[in-house]
Amino acid sequence: MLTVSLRHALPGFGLDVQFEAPPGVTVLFGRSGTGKTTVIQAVAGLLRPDQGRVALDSELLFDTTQRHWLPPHKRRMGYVFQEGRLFPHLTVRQNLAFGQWFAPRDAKRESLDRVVELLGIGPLLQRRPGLLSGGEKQRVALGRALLSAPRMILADEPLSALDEARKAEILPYFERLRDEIGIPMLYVSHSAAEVARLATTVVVLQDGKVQRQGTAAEVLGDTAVMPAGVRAAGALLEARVASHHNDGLTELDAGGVLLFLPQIAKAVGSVVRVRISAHEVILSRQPPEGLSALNILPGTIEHVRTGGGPGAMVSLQTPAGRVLARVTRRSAQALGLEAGVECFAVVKTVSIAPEDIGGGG
Amino acid sequence: MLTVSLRHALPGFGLDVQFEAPPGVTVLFGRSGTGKTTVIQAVAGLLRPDQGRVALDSELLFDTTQRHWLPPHKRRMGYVFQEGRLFPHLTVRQNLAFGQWFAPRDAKRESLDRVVELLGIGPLLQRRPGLLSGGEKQRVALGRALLSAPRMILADEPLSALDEARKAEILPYFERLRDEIGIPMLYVSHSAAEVARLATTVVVLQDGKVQRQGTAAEVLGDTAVMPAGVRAAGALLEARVASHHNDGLTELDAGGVLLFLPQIAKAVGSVVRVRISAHEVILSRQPPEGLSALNILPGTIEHVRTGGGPGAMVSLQTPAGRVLARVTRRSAQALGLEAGVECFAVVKTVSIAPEDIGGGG
Amino acid sequence: AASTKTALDEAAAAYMAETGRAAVLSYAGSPALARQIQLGAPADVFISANPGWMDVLQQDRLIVPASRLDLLTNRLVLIAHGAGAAPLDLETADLGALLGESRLAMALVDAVPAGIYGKAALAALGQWPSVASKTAQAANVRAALVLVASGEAPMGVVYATDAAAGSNVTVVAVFPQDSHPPVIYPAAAISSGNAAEAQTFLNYLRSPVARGIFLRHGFGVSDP
Amino acid sequence: MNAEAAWLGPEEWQAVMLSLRVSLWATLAALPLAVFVAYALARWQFPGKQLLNSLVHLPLILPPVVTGYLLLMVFGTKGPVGGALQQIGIVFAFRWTGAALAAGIMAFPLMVRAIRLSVEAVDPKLEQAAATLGASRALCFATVTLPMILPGLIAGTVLGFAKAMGEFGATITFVSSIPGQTQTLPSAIYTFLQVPGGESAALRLTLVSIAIALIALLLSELLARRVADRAGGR
Amino acid sequence: MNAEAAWLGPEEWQAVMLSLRVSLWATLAALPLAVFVAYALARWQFPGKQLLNSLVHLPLILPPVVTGYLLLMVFGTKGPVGGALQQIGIVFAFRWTGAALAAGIMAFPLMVRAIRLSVEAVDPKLEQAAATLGASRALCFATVTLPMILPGLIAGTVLGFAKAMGEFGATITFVSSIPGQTQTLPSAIYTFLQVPGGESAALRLTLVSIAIALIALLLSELLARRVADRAGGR
Ligand SMILES: Nc1ncnc2c1ncn2[C@@H]1O[C@H](COP(=O)(O)OP(=O)(O)OP(=O)(O)O)[C@@H](O)[C@H]1O
Ligand SMILES: Nc1ncnc2c1ncn2[C@@H]1O[C@H](COP(=O)(O)OP(=O)(O)OP(=O)(O)O)[C@@H](O)[C@H]1O
Ligand SMILES: [Mg+2]
Ligand SMILES: [Mg+2]
Repeated sequence: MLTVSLRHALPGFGLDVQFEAPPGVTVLFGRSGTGKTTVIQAVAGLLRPDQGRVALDSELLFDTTQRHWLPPHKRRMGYVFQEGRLFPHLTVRQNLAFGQWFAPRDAKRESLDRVVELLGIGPLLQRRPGLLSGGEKQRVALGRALLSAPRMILADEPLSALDEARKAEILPYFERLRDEIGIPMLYVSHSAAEVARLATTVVVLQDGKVQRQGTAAEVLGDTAVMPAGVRAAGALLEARVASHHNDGLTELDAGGVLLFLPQIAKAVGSVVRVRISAHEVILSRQPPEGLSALNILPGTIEHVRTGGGPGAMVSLQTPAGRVLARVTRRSAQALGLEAGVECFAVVKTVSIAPEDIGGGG
Repeated sequence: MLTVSLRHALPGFGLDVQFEAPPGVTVLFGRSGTGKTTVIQAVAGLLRPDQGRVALDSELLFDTTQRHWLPPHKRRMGYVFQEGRLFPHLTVRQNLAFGQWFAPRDAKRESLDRVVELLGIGPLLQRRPGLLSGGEKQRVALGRALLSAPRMILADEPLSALDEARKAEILPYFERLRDEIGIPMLYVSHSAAEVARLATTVVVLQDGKVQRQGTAAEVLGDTAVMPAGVRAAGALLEARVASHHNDGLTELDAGGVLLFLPQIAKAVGSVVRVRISAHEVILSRQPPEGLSALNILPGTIEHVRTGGGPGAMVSLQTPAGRVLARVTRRSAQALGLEAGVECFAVVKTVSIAPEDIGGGG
Repeated sequence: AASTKTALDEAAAAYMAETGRAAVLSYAGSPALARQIQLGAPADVFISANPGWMDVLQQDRLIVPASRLDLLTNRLVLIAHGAGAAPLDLETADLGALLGESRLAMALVDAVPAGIYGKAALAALGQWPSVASKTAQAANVRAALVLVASGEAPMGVVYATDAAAGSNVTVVAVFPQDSHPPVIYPAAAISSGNAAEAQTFLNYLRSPVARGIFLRHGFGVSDP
Repeated sequence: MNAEAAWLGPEEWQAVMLSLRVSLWATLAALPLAVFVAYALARWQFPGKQLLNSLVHLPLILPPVVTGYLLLMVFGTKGPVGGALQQIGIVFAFRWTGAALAAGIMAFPLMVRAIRLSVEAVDPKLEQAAATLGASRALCFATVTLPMILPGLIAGTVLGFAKAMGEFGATITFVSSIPGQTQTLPSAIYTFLQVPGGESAALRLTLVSIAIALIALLLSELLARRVADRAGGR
Repeated sequence: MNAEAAWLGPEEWQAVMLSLRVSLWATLAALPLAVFVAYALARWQFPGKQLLNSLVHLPLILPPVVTGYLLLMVFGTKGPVGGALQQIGIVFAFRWTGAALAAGIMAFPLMVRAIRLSVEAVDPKLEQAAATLGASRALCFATVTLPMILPGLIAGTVLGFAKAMGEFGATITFVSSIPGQTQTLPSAIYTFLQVPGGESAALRLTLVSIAIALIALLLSELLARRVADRAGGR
């Protein structure tokens, strides 16, 4: 576990954060300029904060009261920089190998070939970074960090320069890092989908302070804090893989409710989590029939929240867990949606995006 | 209109593209490393292609057969670089003003104050670029290009470093550039939402070649080419604002069909376009009742396409235009969906994301 | 002194041929050599173009006083640019007027022997007041010669040995010997050096063979 | 050093002021040319590039006395260039301007090298960005390249100035040593060192010379730091 | 130049070889120290930084003759340092090592300046990146900083070498001009210029000296271009 407590003043900007990052992925979420990179830099040892203490498990990285300071090269943090920072005088291959040169002999290592293949950078190995495209640079930077046998990954928006298809390919790799290798990560992201898929814990920063910290489910379900606004709100359900069907669908069991999703490459019995965006849920008072949507969750309305806008956020308790639905105020009135009312949540199978389905973290 | 015809060989990469960018926004779409930045650089005059010709309206920018070459500073292209390229020795304010120093006296200019406010960079004006966060840098770079009174904007993934909320704020600005100022744009993007909202024309690049070119509606509706995969597929409908309602909804008239959307800040009578993602459409054989979804479009199935996966893409001819719906093969069979069948498309009001609604381009 | 190089090299070669012993010669300006000796240079013999520096070493007891001798002498001449310049009478000519706007090339008049001697000679001849402000003072005689040879200065004061070999210059007058202190190149053995070796070499330099060599190069040799 | 010794005689003061004048002019006059040559060597490919490069380095390679002779041959009143310039009233021979020319030429390679290194360190991508914003080549240079090479420019200038202050061999050979005209500090120091007992005077002048150069050095460091601060913490 | 004139006498050859040896040793021995000092001046803040900086520049500021005398006083056999070193068998006075010392000291400021400019141009962010990848300070320097300052290193080395080849005033003052021991090319040229009729020999040696330095210059440019190519089109 990483415990972070920092206080640092920059001209025109003050940082004051405390949070704990339990094993798994902790996503730092927040608007541009709220101090995400600054926090990561302090953890990596590239910034010496005015006051604070950072510890990884039992090891103290620094503590200003004890005047303890571990220099960055002893911290073994795999830092993926927001701007790449590839070494211009080395080839891509040498950049990738750079961290390996200094890694302790006995550290667990990823194999170069595997990482190269995953990131699709095989054809670039002999090039110099100056000749790479934006996305190529970022992929190499990611590979370099992964190959340095780090004890922890610090990833500063690692995917933002990548196209959707590439993102979809790389995200599972981060999941595997989290689940199989069990390497802790501090991950900066703007994308609710990435948060939902990767985050064990979410720390929301605003103006240099922690605005909210909690599990991914808690934070994503809280419309008050989601900095990306209501569209990022949604529920996270845990489900077990029940069976795989011939027509390419996977059947999940979520607290007794059956859900159908596009094929998930997980063994029967394994636990996955599914993010259901609030704006993609349709509510119905009667069990709907003759619809192309395959997933119907019965439930009881916990509460209906309305704001100044045309929308209403309906929170529904279902056997699968809490589901959020964002509907118009008009519909909420027309259907008589209010606390205690029973109704059905309709979710299309294909509206659950692949990046919204992840292994349970 | 910009006409582009380029052929250029780089070690390990060959570019060979021809396309025309009619007035409005032409989005270059394609995976990482397919040559998008290379094309933009040639248009800007930063790369001298082996062969080719680029003309903006009646003015020839270069033509290798005529040995004509207009140097970059005479082209007046507002280039937003993928990596910022701010001048480190100038303050943010000086960076912003840089292009203004050299702009012709009589050029249409944006006001500094307006751009600063729009981009939310007021507090940064006295800073040096070295001290900005990643997103802040990109916003300043955007402002700098906008303020140089360009004849055309070349934007290389200008929004990818920005958070969702900031993106949502800046996108309308690009729309206004397109619609009100009428400045043509060549815009690189990975995001289908951005494409749908901004693009007049989409040019899809793959491995240095044009894979497909067409209007946004054509390309987004074509599942075969969308590089981001099926999730990016969707229909673009044109609609007129019919009325604004008290409860925050706007009523649109799309070929006689009424659509309800969250408030759109457009006058009654103006034309907007609405992107409806295929994966968010539910199909029903009977007119559905008792659902929270407000928009129901009747139509006739044109065709149903299935691939190897669990999904099927249903193309529906409605009075409002063609609507795409992505459903599971299982549902398609259960509901008996096939060409010629009449059915209803159900679309939630709130599932249409704000960035998917744009002024008609 | 560097200006004696050709002659001394020849003498050393003859010494080598005769005795089979090599003399290693290091040429530099007198002040540099004198200071090097003061600070422990491993030399046996010092030959200087400037008696003043020899006096300093003698005061510091760095040379063997008994071995000191005046090895060579030289004459001071007035040269002019060009091959066939007309001779000039130093007693009657008005050097200042002849120079006009141009300059008289000399070695540094307060620092380098040739300059010091030249200034004294011009003063004795009553010419100094009119040329004092028209001197171009070079770092050494050779540089002064170059200034005249190149035509940059129409006239200059140099040693006879330099003038003889200089192209594009003509000796237009020889300064009377009594108009300036004698131009003497003293030599002496260095006390910390090999005294016997030094004395042998010094003796050889006074031998008829060596004297012949020096005379051939235009130097005068003081009587033994 | 007692008070009397520290006091400089009028002729010595003259030498100090002259040296300052000569060095300042030499450096300032050489600077624009040095910037141009450094930029050309760093950024352009042209025939004769290596020749130019070699020519620039010559004064460093040659013994200063030889440089002085060459200057005399070329820029003397009888020389091809010097003769021509004399027609239009520019004379170097035996003038302080000649001393400045010699000092400038000796300082030139140092200035060019420092500036060239700085130019090479400027990312051409920034110049490209300026071009897309409408800056012509010359304006690009003035608004982006020049401000960014300031550290190298300062380093080159102070190196050049220091070299000019210390230059002696080429100067005395070219324009000899005329008090008030061409007798710079190093010439004066040399003169004192030629005569027995002149050491203390030489030391005095040496200290003055050191003081001047160190003040210039300190000023340049201060300036460079301000420039670096201006360019921000990267 | 006819064949006979081009031919160098044995003593002249000696001077050529000696100059090469002296300059090579001077440059190579000064290089590591120059890199260290340049790095320290570019990156660290420490008390006495300005003093060190001034000290480094001194040989540039002082007339070479003065530098030579100072060397003689400090490193001569009677000098404090020279005397101590003599105890352990290291002698500079009147040896070729002394000529190398003088040349090295004269070349030092030029080397430091060039290298320092290069160090200042290396983005510390890259060194930070190396640190997060596990490279200690020293390894960071060896794997990132050093390769990236190669252009400056080459420039500094060739400047230093050229200066060492041309150095004369300090050398002849410190170690005199002993054929085969301390008579370098510039000393030999100077001596020839002092004697009537020595001009043609001086010219010959000057040409040799120019040729050597220009070959070094060309090699360095080739090397620098290769290094730049390796670092790619940015
Ligand atoms: N050295 C500095 N001096 C002054 N202000 C600084 C400095 N470094 C960063 N800042 C400011 O601190 C704030 C936080 O910066 P930081 O880079 O941590 O933001 P961020 O959350 O990573 O933003 P983004 O998502 O845009 O990358 C920004 O407003 C930035 O301008
Ligand atoms: N100077 C060069 N030499 C060799 N290859 C180059 C050079 N410049 C670019 N490339 C290669 O050309 C291809 C296209 O590059 P480009 O920058 O245009 O891609 P892109 O479409 O902008 O990608 P991204 O979305 O990742 O920014 C890439 O594979 C890149 O590595
Ligand atoms: Mg950041
Ligand atoms: Mg690109």
